[in-house]
Amino acid sequence: MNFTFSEEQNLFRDSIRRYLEETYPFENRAKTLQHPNGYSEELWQSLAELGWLALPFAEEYDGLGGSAIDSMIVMEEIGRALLVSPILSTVLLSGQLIANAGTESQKYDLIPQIGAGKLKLALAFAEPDAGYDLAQVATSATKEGNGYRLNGAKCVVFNAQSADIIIVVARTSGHANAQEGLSLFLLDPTMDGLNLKNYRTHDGGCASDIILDDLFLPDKALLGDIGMAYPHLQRVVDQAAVALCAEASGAMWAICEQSGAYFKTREQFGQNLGSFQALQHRLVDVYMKCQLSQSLVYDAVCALDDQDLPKGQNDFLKNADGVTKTCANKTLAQKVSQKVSAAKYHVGMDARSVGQEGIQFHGGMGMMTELPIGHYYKRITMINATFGDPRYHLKRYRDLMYQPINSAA
Amino acid sequence: MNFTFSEEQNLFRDSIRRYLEETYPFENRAKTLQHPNGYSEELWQSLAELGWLALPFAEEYDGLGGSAIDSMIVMEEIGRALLVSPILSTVLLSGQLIANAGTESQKYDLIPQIGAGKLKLALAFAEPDAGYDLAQVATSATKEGNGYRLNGAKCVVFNAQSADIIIVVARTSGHANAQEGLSLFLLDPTMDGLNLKNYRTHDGGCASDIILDDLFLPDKALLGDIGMAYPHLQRVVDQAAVALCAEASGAMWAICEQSGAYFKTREQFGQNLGSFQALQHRLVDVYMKCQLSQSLVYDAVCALDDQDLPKGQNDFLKNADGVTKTCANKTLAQKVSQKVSAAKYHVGMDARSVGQEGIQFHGGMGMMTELPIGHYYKRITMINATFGDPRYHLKRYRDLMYQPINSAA
Amino acid sequence: MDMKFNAQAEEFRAKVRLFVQDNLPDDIRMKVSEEEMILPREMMQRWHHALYKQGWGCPSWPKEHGGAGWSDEQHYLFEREIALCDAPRPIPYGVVMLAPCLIEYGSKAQQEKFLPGILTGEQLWCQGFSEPNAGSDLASLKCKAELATDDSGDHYVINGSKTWTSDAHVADWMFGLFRTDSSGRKQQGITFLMIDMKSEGVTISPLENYEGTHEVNQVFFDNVRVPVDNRVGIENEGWGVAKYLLGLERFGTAEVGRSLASLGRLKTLAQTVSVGSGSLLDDSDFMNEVARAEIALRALEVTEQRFLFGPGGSQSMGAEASMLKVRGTEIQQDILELAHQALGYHAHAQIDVISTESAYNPAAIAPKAIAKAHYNFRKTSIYAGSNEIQKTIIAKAVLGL
Amino acid sequence: MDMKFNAQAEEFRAKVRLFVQDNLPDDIRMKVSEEEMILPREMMQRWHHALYKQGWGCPSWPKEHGGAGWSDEQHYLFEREIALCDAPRPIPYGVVMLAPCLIEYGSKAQQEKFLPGILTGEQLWCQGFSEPNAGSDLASLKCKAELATDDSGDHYVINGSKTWTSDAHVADWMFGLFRTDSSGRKQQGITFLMIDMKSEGVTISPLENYEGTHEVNQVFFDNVRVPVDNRVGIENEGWGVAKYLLGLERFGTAEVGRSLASLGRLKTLAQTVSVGSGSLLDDSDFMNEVARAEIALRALEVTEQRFLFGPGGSQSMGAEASMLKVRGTEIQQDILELAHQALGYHAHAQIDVISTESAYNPAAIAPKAIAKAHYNFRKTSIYAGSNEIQKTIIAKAVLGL
Repeated sequence: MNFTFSEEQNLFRDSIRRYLEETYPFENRAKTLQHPNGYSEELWQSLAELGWLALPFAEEYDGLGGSAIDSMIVMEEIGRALLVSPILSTVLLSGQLIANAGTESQKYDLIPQIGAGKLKLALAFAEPDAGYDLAQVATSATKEGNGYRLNGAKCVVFNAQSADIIIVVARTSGHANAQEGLSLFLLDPTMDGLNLKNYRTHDGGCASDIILDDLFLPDKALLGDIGMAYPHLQRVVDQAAVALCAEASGAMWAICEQSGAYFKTREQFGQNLGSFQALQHRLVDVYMKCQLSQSLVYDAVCALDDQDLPKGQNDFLKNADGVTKTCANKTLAQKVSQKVSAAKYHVGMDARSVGQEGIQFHGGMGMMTELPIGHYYKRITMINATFGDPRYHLKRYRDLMYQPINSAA
Repeated sequence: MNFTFSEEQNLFRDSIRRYLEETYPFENRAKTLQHPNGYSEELWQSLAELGWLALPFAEEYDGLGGSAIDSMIVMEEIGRALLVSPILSTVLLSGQLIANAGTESQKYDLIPQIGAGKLKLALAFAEPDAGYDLAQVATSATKEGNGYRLNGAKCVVFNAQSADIIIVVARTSGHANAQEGLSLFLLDPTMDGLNLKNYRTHDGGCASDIILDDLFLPDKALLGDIGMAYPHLQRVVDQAAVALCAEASGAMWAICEQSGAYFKTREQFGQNLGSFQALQHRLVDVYMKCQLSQSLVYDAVCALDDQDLPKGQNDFLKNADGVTKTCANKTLAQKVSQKVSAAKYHVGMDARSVGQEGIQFHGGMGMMTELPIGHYYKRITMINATFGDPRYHLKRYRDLMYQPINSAA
Repeated sequence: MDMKFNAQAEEFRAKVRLFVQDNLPDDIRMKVSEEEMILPREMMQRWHHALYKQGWGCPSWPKEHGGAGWSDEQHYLFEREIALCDAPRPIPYGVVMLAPCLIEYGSKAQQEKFLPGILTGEQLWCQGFSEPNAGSDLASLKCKAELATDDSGDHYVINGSKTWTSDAHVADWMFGLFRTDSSGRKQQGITFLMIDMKSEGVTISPLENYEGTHEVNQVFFDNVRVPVDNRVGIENEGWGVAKYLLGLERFGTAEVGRSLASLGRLKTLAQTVSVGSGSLLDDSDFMNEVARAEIALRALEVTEQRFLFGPGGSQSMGAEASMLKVRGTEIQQDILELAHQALGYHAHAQIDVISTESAYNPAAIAPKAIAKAHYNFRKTSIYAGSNEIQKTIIAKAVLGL
Repeated sequence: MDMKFNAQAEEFRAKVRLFVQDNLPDDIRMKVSEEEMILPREMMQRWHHALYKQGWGCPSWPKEHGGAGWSDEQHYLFEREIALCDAPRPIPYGVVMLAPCLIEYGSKAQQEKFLPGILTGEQLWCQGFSEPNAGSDLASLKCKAELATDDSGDHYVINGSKTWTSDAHVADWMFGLFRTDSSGRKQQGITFLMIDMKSEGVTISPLENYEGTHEVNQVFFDNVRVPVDNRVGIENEGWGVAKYLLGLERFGTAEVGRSLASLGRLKTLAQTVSVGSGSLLDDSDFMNEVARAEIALRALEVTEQRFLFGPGGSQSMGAEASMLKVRGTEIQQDILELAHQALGYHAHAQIDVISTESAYNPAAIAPKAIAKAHYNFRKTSIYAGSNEIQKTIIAKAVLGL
């Protein structure tokens, strides 16, 4: 057991932090957000050059073969710097979905372009009346000649307006919330009949609501196998949820540090704020939440990396009692989902509370737009409203819970 | 609107407090608890002489016609004094159940004796596998000739071992958790075939588990009407639950006061504990919880008193919108139940937290049996485990919640 | 003990309700139902004028100054009904804060000059208390007023700045505390002055909240002249006036009426948000939170009633009132946060209407407003004496620590 | 970064598990599974002897004194498996606290005299730190030791008392802090002494917890003679020894292993408690609480692992360790409270078995034990440096406030 980062990882983190401090200081952020998409094309190209966009993909698709830990490092620093970019939609959602569900030719075709910063994608999975349930898909894709006809509505499609391709989750069979029968389609956003309602989000990003009104797509628009999308989607969303936890964790530490610095300089009643015991103990609570949430991010990240090991090398379940080989994969997936939900719940609750304390600690200044504090809180709130809020994930964890215990490391 | 107690009520409270301070000081309590029933017969007779046992009953049954407010005053002082007695089982549960469900002759026969301290009763309603649901009754009473045959098990019957009569809730018809088909039977604890397992409870009281093994009771053992017990039972238990909330509230204020006094005298690091800001703010939280819980006790008590007004005089619903006269009674009962659950939930949560803080505030001394602090916490814990814990009552409130709002006073 | 209002009180309540229903313009009602705390000047004045015509513009004032001469119950029911019907709260700075100070400490001339404009709503005020380095520690304020005399008479010359000044950008006048002497204890040497916001040397610099609204300002004073006639009370003894005023400010800070209205909207929202084939009502975990908030609010409501209608009445309420501010703001924040959570993915959008047909229909309140209110109301535990300050007040004044 | 143990470590873990399964007597296992923290002397010694025979009696000691020479991972896995298998934790006072102090500060003669008895478990120790007026503020202790000389040589004469002394009634020896000089700062003038509990003038007065158990004592000293040879370190410099010792005490205070075992029992209990036709597993509100506790415990577990196996290893752990104590005790208390709540009406009974056939069958743990544990474990946030003290340590040492 070892919680020390490799030297490469430490250098990687330093380089990310330095890059963001230099090119994305908070003082300039408000101006950057005025770009129609919330980010500049130059920034995106720089991220490509730095290798962030190719990071998680396999080397055969020109990727860097980075681990979940590597992605975590990037996301923690993004959280700290409050970076707004389409990394989530392009790399972590769409790119990973292609890598998981796509055919070999689709992977060879698309992933290298993503890594090179030449292709931006968006994933249309959420629906207006679906809550956070990924299987609740009313959008239909009906077979018709040499293609499919799509009808339905998607909401909050992050970065759809700047995407070159939108991946749409649609139902090719099964009832409204069945896991079976979901398929993925690649959509050209400029095609006729597509109706995008674009808007800005509270954390400075962009999203769109999309109406699919009798849209015809040729067979080749299908990504991967028909009706088999759910397990891929769930897995990719679980990975992306952990990435958002890492981003939240980066924001939490920043709030903790900035509050501590404020406590040491701000005077009231002739004393530093930090000398008031009630505030001391509350900052200690914040600090403990940062530590505890960080731990569950690591726990989920390592579970994802273990799951990614080639078949046969996976010894994650070594100590689990009474699990037969045949159901090992399913049990493993369930264990990973449980760790993801544990992190998303715990980090969500703690980040919310840390964000609120951060504002309170700063008093009137905490409400001001020229300090990062409030912007961290907005981002944390939006992270909680993505892929399931803490309540949703506590329920998911609870439903997965009744396993034999004492078997985990 | 008026929250001032009448002069009689203030005198009544003073006399109760003085009596308990003189005859039931905490220093002697451990010795009193050594009585086999946890209280002395002399104490019980004194309570009768003071009128506490006749307090809630109508004057035609030699009662004092006291209101729910009067009962609340008694219970708050009992909570403060940590008095162990069978008032709950004899007066608030059994006596009130007779007053609500009994025939006139049963009332004339039994209630005056209760008020005079000549008759003690216990109510066997809880069952081992029933949780807190009053309708979950597996104990059966089957009609047989000129009587009933009872089979089943009852648990945690408070003060059964010192009772002259045990009232048993049994099912004469309906399925296992139906509200319909519950009946009440008066049982002589000395009768053959009755199996009592007596034990002490954590708060110094007594209770019994009872096996009813083919027990035959004559028709006259029936209390009130056959199959109609549930609404009476629910109402009486709601009243008793509010009385326990008042008792908990009395305990909470005592903890708050004793903690404040300790803070002012106990020195650490050359200062009174009370000068540490973190502790100050936590005692303020305790104080606020005492106030807020007190308010919900009042709210429930006043609702009970309003419900008790003779028909026609009840103007409680005056301002409710769209409630027709016919469903007014049912709506009223539901409104009362909601206020009871609000109190039992809120007081339960706050009393638990106040009890835990009280121990923590006292440090090592808080763990010692010679201080009242820990005993308050035990009593609070047992109150929470009676008639439904906070979780149960939040659920009950939630299920009753979807009413039009803005209509309450 | 009796938790009901009598028939006369109920009649009064009905009258207020009817009045608001008939007289509150829809555009103003909409703003309030969207949890906007600070309305445009025109709206404030339009609503105040409607109340004024009814004789309810400044009901809490003594009758001789234009007050309504109501009982505690009537005041309570008026404020409650106003809030439940989504009408704006009284304009705070002039009506609720300055006027009682002028009546208590002001000269007859000051009362005659300033009260009528407040009563009719023609003149709006703002409050100049906080400074960049005097927040919770109000008495450490530094903005300087120096007495000077010239041809036009005695006047103070003000230099420095005030910050987090709500409404400074819509106000005609500011009342505030200024440093006239630095030699003694910090509470000494403070003077209470009234300043015409159109005076030369006054600059208003808007401050933007992190959620994007403009409610507060920094106000800079560069040799601003204030006639001595605009001083309330005695020079260097403004702290006493301020303490009197801050005592007034504590009333109503529980904001139970507003929270009841917000909770009603939350409950409607839960019915409206569809999840699969049902609605949020089917989500028992979410409904637990709603139930919890409703119970907490009821506990606060009764507590406020106990303080107002207990032995001694509202006059006897002391530092206990601080707990109404603490819990009131916590519950407000809780309700608005739950509303934002109820939106699910729709919580992201910074637009007013979701575009799709089948999309969630927010009945009375738009997602954008919910999110904005959630973020904006974080200020309530900070302003008007932070909740930490309130707890310290309770610890000292109530618990004797 | 790698959160798995390697093959050798897993082998070791299996070996420990097997050893405990084969060697832990059922009566001791039962006591521990009933959450008893302080076992009868005989049980402590019986279990320690089994470990001692295996060479695991005092594994953390240096090898030359009888330690096991394990790696950090082995220590961690050993303590964890011990706890998961419901075996008692190491006897704390002699093995974990005094011995390292003797090895660091003691003379060769002291090491030779005292370590063997601790190693074999023949001699049990207790700790004399707290006094009636020196709890959290340990350094303000007053129990006096005066140097004297007579025919039998130099010795200290002790007068005063120690309180909340765990195990004093079963211990052979006490180590503790005594006041030898009152002239300087309170941390000065403290001397670390070892006292034979059978000395004349030692009186042990049992203290009863509110839940009825006897774990701690007040110990009175009436002219008790202690040879100077029993002093550890230099006179008046005992505070340094104590600080060293208190640093040791922080390790393992997270008690993750014990809490995992308690949580396992809670989860079994939820399956066992029947409610109507189902069980507590059907109560989603209750199961939310269990899930919440399990997640919180996992977060603590990984945090402890990070501190132990992060850069620098366990040696680099500083005041961060205080948070393990705070969260560890909070989670313990939470789990035991939930178990008590799970019992419903059966929470009342002070007996071990409910009498009826159909009544709830508590599988491994009796209602009485659950209630007692719930009450008893309130002490954990008070003892060994209250959680308030721990937070102040973090505020100063980690956050620099």
